Amino acid sequence: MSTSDDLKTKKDSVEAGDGSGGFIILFFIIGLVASLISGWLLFPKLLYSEKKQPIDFNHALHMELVDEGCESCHFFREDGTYAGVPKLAQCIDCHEEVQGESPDEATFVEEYVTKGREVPWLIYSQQPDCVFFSHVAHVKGAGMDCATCHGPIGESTSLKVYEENRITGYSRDIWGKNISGIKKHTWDRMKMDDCAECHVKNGVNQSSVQTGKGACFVCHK
Amino acid sequence: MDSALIPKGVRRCSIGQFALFVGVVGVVLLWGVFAMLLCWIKGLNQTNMNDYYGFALWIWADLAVIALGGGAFFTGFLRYIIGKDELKNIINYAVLIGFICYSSALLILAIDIGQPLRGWFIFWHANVHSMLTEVAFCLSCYFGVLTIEYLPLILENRQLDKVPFFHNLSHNLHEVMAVFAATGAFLSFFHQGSLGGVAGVLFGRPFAYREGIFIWPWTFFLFTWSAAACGPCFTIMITRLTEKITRKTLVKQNVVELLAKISGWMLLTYTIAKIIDTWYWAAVSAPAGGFWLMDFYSNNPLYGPWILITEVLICGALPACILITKSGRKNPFTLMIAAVLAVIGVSLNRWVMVLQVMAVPVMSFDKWVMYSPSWQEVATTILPVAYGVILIAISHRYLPIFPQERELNPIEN
Amino acid sequence: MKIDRRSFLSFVIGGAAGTALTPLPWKLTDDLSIWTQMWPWTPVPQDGEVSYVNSVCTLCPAGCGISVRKVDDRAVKIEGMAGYPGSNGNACILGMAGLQLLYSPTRVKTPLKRVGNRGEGKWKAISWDDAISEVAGKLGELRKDQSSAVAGIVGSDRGTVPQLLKRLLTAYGSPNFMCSPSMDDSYALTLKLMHGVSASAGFDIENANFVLSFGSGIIEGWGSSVRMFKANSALKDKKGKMVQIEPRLSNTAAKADQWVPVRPGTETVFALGLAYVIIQESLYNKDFVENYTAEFDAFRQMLDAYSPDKVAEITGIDAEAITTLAKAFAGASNPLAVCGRGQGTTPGSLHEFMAVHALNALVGNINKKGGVWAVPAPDYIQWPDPELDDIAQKGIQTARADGAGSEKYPHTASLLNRLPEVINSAAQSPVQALLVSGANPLYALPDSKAVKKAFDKIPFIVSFSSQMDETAQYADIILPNHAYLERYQDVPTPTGLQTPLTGLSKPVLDPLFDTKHTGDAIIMIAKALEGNIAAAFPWDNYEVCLSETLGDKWDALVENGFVAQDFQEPGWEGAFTTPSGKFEFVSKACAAESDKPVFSSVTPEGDEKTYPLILIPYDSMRLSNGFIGNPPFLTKTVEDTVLKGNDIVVEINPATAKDRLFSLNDGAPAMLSTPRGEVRVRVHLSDGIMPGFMAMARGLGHTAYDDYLAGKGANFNELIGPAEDPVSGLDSAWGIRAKLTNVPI
Amino acid sequence: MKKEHSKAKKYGMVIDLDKCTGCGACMVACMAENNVPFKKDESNKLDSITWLRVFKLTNGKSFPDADTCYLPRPCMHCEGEHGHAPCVSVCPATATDYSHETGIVSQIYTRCFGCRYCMAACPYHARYFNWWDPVWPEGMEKLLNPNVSVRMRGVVEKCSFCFHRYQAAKEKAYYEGRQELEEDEYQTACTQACPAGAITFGDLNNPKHAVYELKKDKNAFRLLERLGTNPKVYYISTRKWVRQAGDNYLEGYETEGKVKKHR
Repeated sequence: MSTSDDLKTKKDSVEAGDGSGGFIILFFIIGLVASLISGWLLFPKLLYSEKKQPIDFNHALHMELVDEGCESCHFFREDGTYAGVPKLAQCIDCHEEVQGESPDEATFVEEYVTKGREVPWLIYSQQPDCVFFSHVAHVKGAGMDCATCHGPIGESTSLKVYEENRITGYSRDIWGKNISGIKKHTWDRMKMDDCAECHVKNGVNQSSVQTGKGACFVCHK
Repeated sequence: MDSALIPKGVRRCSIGQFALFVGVVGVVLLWGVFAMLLCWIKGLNQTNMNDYYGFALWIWADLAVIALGGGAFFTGFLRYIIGKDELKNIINYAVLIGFICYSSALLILAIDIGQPLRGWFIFWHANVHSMLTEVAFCLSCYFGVLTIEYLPLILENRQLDKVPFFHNLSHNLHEVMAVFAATGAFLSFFHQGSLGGVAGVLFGRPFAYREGIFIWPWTFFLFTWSAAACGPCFTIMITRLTEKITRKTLVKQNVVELLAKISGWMLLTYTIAKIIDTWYWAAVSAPAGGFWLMDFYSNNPLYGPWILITEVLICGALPACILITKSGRKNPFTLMIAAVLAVIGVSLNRWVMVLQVMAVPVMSFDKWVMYSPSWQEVATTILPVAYGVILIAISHRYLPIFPQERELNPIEN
Repeated sequence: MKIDRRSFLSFVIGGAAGTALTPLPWKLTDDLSIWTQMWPWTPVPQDGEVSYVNSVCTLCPAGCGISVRKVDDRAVKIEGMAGYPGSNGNACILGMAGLQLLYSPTRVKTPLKRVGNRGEGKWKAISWDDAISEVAGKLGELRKDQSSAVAGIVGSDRGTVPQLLKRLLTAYGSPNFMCSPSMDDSYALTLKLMHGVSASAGFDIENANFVLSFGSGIIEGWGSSVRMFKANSALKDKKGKMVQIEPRLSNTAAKADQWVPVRPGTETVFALGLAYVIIQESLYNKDFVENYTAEFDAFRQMLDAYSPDKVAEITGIDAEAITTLAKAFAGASNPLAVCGRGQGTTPGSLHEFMAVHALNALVGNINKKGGVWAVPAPDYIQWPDPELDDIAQKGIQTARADGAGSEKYPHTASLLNRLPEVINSAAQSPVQALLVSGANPLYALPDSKAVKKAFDKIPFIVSFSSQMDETAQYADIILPNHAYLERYQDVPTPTGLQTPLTGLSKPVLDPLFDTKHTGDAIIMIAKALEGNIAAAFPWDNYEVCLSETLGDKWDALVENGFVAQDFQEPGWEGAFTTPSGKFEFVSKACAAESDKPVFSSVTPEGDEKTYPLILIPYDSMRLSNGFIGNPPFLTKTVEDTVLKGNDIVVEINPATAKDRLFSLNDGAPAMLSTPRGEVRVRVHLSDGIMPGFMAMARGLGHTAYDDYLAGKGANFNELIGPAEDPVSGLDSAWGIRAKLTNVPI
Repeated sequence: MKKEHSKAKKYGMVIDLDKCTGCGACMVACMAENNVPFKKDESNKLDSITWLRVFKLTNGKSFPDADTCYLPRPCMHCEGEHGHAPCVSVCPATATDYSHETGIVSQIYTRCFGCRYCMAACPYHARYFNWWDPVWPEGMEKLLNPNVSVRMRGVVEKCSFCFHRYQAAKEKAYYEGRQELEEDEYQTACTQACPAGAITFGDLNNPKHAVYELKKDKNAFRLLERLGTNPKVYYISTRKWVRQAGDNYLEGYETEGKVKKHR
């Protein structure tokens, strides 16, 4: 490194600095604001594409008609696995014929029931392939309720727009609606940290040698 | 044409000559970039690595380049912390070389990993037990330090220096440089060591495994030591090479000699330590794992005892002896020989600690496996060399890298 | 200017600072890494309901019970079905890889008609109706001149589908129903000649405690591999003995308690040598020999030529060792001698079979616990004989094209191995139309070059293959069968099982493509041929045919997958229906050619000078060497000492390698030539092969299928030719002379 | 406090080399179960993903005295010291981990960024790198098992002791309100597949499991024990030379023949 040292220029520069400080700060602020706007407002818009469900569905309505709450349609199979989104076969019992007035119902019967095609539902809470999630361990094993992770879906009267991350292809519900990843409810986010947090709290298999937290295979396959 | 950018009072070759030189090297660089893109887009099947050679040329290059880049930290350490003031005349170049080495290492690492887009996991999901984590953190930090150390140099370009902001920035940076040098030296001690730890902790690989203290195997210390010893040799070697190419003396002999002397002693002590380490390993550690020393050096087409001898004696003891004798240092030829040998020695050591580790069979029914790099590997490994040459060329042309240049090469006009 | 530059810098810094304060860089970084975790080009299996469907594997004659795991309607894994006789809970490596056949891209997805030259691979997809009428048309045409010029080739003649084809040929008027040969044929002949019964051989290996194997790959896939593995483990558990007689350290030899590397081809002699000692030392089972056997004295006399010393000279095994072994064998409480080389895919020398079987007879281990049993075939196929029209009446009288049942080979039902030569040596091929089902003769018959030549001379070839295999590639019309997991199929007793069993292979999923069950295709052809032929097929479709045929077994089969007959140890009383009514040590039938010794050995083809070495094949569990092309998983497990890149690797003893004119390192390439062909190989130096010999794996060298198999290694059948057994006419070649030369540069 | 019966499990294997026939069924079962990809050419074994690799050992003697033995090598799920398996402690991104609950060394493919340090660390070569993008012949991706995630290019993978089967068994148990698994409820694919019954799998800590006794067999050994990897796969062989091939011995006291190193 050099050792030259010119005090005069330094002096000058200090003065020069005083002269144009305003501009500099102005431009700094312009840059700052512009980037803040694009980062906070534009970026989330661009990041997700919106998709509509093939047909709408009214959870609240069905909740009234069934006896066993969510498990009436989203049930466990004999082997303990979770059936997830119902297959056509489950709907057909009631929906052999068009039921109400709703156009979605009509579409459903025409397009799917009569044609025997499964409805290509978009699954909000679809986790990536690397995730192993045992519903039964949580529902039967730990006695949790559905809302803890899925929120009050049972009270919804229609399906919200499905937002897909253009880069990862995930449903937005995994990262959570809030772009900065802040969550208010337990169900606002479904990332690994959320699982881990609850596991740590409840001391679920905190047996990892490396992290002292949960073993990886508890949630990964 | 670009004379306005060239420092005052020094002579440079014509812009045409310069462009030609940079252009030629640039082609090599582009070849490397092409290979790099291949690796990134198609994946590591472009290499000759395989499941037995998970680490290969690149990791060697990383280790070697960091060891050689050790000149920066050790020279800095000597100048700022020990207070060897003369070294200010070579420190700039040492920093530049260090900067090149470290940026190269980072680049190569980014090519070497299977999932470059996940590279940041090493920081975000860091496993503190892993030597590689230690390496990544210290390496990045020290690279930051080197950047900060290199920055004032850039700002001293004649034109840039005219901008008051840059001038002041440069001045202020100069003032705190000692702090950074100290930080850098500290970090370097660590990551040089961690790189040694990388192999030393492999307790499944008796060839690599070493005992140690606390969490650090002996290789941790040996690596730091050898980097401190051979890094300056590399600096000397490159300086001399630059002098050859520019046909000027750029650094005074006494400066080089001082560095050489320190290097020599470091190398000597290192060699002794290395011999002790080797002896202990051959006599105690390896047999504990079921291996005689010669099991590691026979039954294969390449790795024979010659490699040990070359590394420790020919490229360790010999250059050390040259460098610690006054006459050896004074004679430019022997000095150069010694520097080159030391550089070879440390590179060979890194090769052994990476490639031979992979080659030695551990299970009794396993076999020696040999490896030669694919052209893509070679090209990407040469890429940083080319980039380094260009950066040096440009830096030398436009920045006052060598404080003594003006004095040593007065322009007769 | 000054302000500008600095302001811009300021703007950039502000922007950078601002950006850093937004989620943008961080979320992007995260999302990019997540993108790498879910690359669109990396498949994600759909999850769904898991179910298990039981069925029976029909990929080899062992017919193991399998349980196929399905996720919704995808089959994802094949596992063994618990409780299935013999295979109980396991399947072999091939069986487990079966889904790769089901989902293979080389499946024939629709009926095809050849449009290019034969083997060129140019096809036109046609409808089933067109395809059937095309075939029926061709056959109808041909019937007019020469109904016997139609031949049918099947993999095995057991079960309803082969029998339907046979019925078609019969009704059509052709005797030329042919079947892929295997050791089962030799064993059947042996029983016919020595016991006088029509039965297959069953081995009560679970109860044996001294297994003397004449080259049988007990753990290479001989018989029902799964059952043999279990038996082998059980033998280990109960500290029984296994002795392997074989020139190469096969897996079986390595697992055996004793490996006796006899010179190949001298196994018969070795067996007789053992018999000599047993009789000499009077260790044989007096009860059985005296009361239930005939021709013992003739046998004993004949054995005089086989004293240990002589045998030692011929076989290369120490006389002492022979005596010890014979005593150990005869001394065991449940000794069992078996033969049929490797996986038993070649029939082998009948004399060898008889000599080995004689050993069992000497120790009285026939139809007894731990011994060899004569097992009757399940006889559920009880169709009324077809009404033959005149053409058929006539055609059916014609002599068979392959010479089976002729004067020369009166006991043999089918001699497919002879067909190529017959065709090639005739001016016009005696076969004008060929129907191939469940077999891949173009790959699996020895001397493939000759086979191909013969096929070239057959104007019309129909393949029923579900895969585009070598034979299908050479056909004119392909009427693709369902894949094996898509169809019903009755499965006869697993080979080597000592009790009769009927299994039912059930469809695991709906057919993926526009294919038809071969049974249905045959019925459709018959119906299209009208008249008596159509009348011979009263069933609406194959499923009706099958369920009616199986009658009251059907429900049980659908339910459990198999019906086992209650079958006890047959014993000796009334078990022999030879002319003498007893077990015959020496069969009259063998004395046909008086110029040959009663027990003969087979020498390999080729000239010792030109071909100083002898090449023998070996079988491996990891290579399917029948009509099934190796699925990728299997190929993947093949060691690099068997296949390296596209080169097949031959085993050769280091000593032999050193003897060569040019020295060979491990892995070095070379050219291997035999009288029948030449191929590029690499050598593997192995101490487990007899000096002077080379061993090559069977099952590679396919030219059909896709890149996962085609072009890998060499087909052993290209290098060897058939050798007719003097008695049975079946192929008895066990090797061929060969040489190694430098690879031309 | 820890419940007595939720004692940490230590799943492990005992492989009877006398029974193993080298048939490879375990390898295929493993590949099928675990969606292991396959390339067109898999004959380069240095680049062929086989979570379970069956090695062929030879005794190094010549012709009539030669002997061979097959040795299936899954991941050893080394415990090292307190779970510090060689590979686990080196992974910079915590992509591989050791669970004290089960003794399983896990590998998370989506966490791994492919530095391959673990491969360098594993003396058993139990770890494989995805040098290539996995590709299934068209239509064949249908046979993928949804219980195991498919790996992408650039990451390391290895035998998981079929942990997804443990998970599935646990799900069933939860459904039935049980806590503990029976021995037969959780078995690896290879164990289940082996027709020779050479592989036994279970909780080495559980006296009720077969492995508990088997691992103490007088002919039992583990590979490279002296390195301190503390593997959880045991082998049994009545042949001394095979047992000796399990580790590197310096004294020349073998009687049955010296282990020959492949060249």
